[in-house]
Amino acid sequence: MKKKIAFVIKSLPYNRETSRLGLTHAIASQSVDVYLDEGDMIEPVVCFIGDGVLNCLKDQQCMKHYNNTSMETHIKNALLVDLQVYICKEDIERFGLTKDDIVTDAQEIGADKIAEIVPFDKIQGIMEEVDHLQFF
Amino acid sequence: MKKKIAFVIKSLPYNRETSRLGLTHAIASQSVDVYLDEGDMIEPVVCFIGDGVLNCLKDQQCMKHYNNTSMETHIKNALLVDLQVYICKEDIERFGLTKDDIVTDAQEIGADKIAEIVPFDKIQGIMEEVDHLQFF
Amino acid sequence: MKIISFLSHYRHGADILERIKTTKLGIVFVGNGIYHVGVSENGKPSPLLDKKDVSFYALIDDIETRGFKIEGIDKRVKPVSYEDLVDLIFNEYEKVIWL
Amino acid sequence: MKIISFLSHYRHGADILERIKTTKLGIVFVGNGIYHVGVSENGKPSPLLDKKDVSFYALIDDIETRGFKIEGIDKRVKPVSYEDLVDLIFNEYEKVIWL
Amino acid sequence: MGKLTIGTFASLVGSYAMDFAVKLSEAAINKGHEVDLWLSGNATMLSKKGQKSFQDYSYHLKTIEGLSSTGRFNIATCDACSEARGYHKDDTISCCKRNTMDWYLASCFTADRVLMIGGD
Amino acid sequence: MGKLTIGTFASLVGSYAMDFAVKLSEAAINKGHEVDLWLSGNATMLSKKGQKSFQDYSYHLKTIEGLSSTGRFNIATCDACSEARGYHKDDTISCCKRNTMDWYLASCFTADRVLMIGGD
Repeated sequence: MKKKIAFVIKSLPYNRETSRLGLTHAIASQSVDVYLDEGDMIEPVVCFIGDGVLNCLKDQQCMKHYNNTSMETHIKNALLVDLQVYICKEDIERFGLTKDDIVTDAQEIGADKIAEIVPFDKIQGIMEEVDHLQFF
Repeated sequence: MKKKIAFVIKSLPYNRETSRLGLTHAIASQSVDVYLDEGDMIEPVVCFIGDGVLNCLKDQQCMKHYNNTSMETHIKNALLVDLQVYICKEDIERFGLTKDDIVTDAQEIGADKIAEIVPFDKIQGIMEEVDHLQFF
Repeated sequence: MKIISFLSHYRHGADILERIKTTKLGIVFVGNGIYHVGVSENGKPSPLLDKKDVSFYALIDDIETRGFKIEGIDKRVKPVSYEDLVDLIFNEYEKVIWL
Repeated sequence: MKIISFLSHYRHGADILERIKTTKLGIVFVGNGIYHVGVSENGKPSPLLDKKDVSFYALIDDIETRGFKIEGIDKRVKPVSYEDLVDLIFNEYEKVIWL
Repeated sequence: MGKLTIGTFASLVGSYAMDFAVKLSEAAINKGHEVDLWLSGNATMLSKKGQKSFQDYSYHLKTIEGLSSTGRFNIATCDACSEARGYHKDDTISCCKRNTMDWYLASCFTADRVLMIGGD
Repeated sequence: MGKLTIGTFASLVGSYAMDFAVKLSEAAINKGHEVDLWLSGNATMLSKKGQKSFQDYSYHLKTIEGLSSTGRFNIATCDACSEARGYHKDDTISCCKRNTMDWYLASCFTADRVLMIGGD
């Protein structure tokens, strides 16, 4: 059996652990098999909406200044393990950002997966379709 | 020598430790003498402004439900040790509250001091006059 | 989609509820979300309470913790206990979110 | 009263600055306050930057941490280092607050 | 009867979100449901041994032990989040497991309802 | 040269307010000033022995030890706030004192500048 879980990240990065924990919990789905029966699986979907899309800015230099993994790197790690990542188009536009400002791939670390910038309606559809919904 | 310190509480109670720590730090001024030279002293002033005035509502039942001291009780303790407490009149009114809704005395535990509801201008004056200003 | 949503802040968190489409929506005021039902600002109750087709609840423990009386909160809102919340979560809604 | 004020949030904290009267006011954007100088929302820069007679600063480490370039931030704002902040605190202002 | 999985990363003191998580767990257990409670981030503070009960601070140890004794309540804390804060295995209250985050996801798999309670 | 007193109750991880407090202290010390750093509330987490350094988490132990060695940096943590969280005296990093809140007020008395950094 497959269960779908959406990790919806609506919080700004960096003044809480919130958005980072959203991603690390989603990524943990990659090793959940040890706890599940043969054939059972969890399919995580990560969605960035509202202020949460600011987690997806390129060139975050958190490691340089604070010796911490940036949210950019966490998103790349999520793509590397083939997580489905959606970023809300309307919110990107509201902040005057374009696709070029946003992390959508992690080819340099060998990830095939691409983060998709999609209308909120698509994210609404995902929220309806999943078994469990978690907001971060 | 006397140094005046204002503890300005602008945060709502209960979803952070913020406002409680403002009061407990102010109350700690009562035992600071051990660290100071003879004749030196700290005079604390506590001011509630903005959303912070909601710390001053009467009948907070935090002990009944969460087994924690309420902000109401902390304010009474501050009055008991003769701290000067000011509450912003404009903010009280903005929330549709009156003097009757607000903790202004702690006679039942033997406090002589009264918390005063004052215009913001008065609090502005205190902020100007003190040596150090701390926001909570 | 039947969602029960916990709102634990007064000054933020509610905007997302304007965007999600639901077939059934419950909003539970908990923590400092209680100020939405306890105070009016500049004479106006929280605009959140004008939202149509929503069931509003407020946690009794958190109402009283903040110095409000159960009978004093906005009439559109139903006071509930932790026990009531368990029933709402399991019986009335399918997805549960915390804002 | 000469106040240097650190603003560490994007969505709240700034309202208090509208009320305090100062003879000299510095606002330092730190932490998530950086979004005030890094992004425009609906095409408009943060209204906070329209405040008159204020010196605006933004912490370089926090600008870059969030993915912005120093040369890309609003022109009314001076990028500063932690070392600069120490000098501002001791030499330019008398009282220091964190919002 | 159903199973409720609660995740939280709220700190022990201050936000009352942890108090909410514990009281909701208690109410669900009392109604006969199963509850899994997952602690990550600052919520790992709840798993720290040796907390003292003061009236200014939330204190849940006795409640949690009581819930565990029903056999229908599991509590686990994130191992890495704990280590980063200096809480080692031998410093964890006895009713609380230490696991990686996939424990929580597995718990979600079998849960009827999931509530992730955000930070402070 | 002056004296800066910094108080904070931000938690170790997540808000970066603690990182700010430590980096500001470091910059002030490097410029020849004195700094007192006071930890209360969740900020007492900084004083906990045995924290591990991971890339996802803030880690300041080495910096603090270096600052202390200058003789111009004092760091103290709130005793009651620590006990409530289960951090006992023998679990406190060696460069950090444990005091009641009046230590902080006394530090403010002799400070040229005071900055109280709020919670997370």
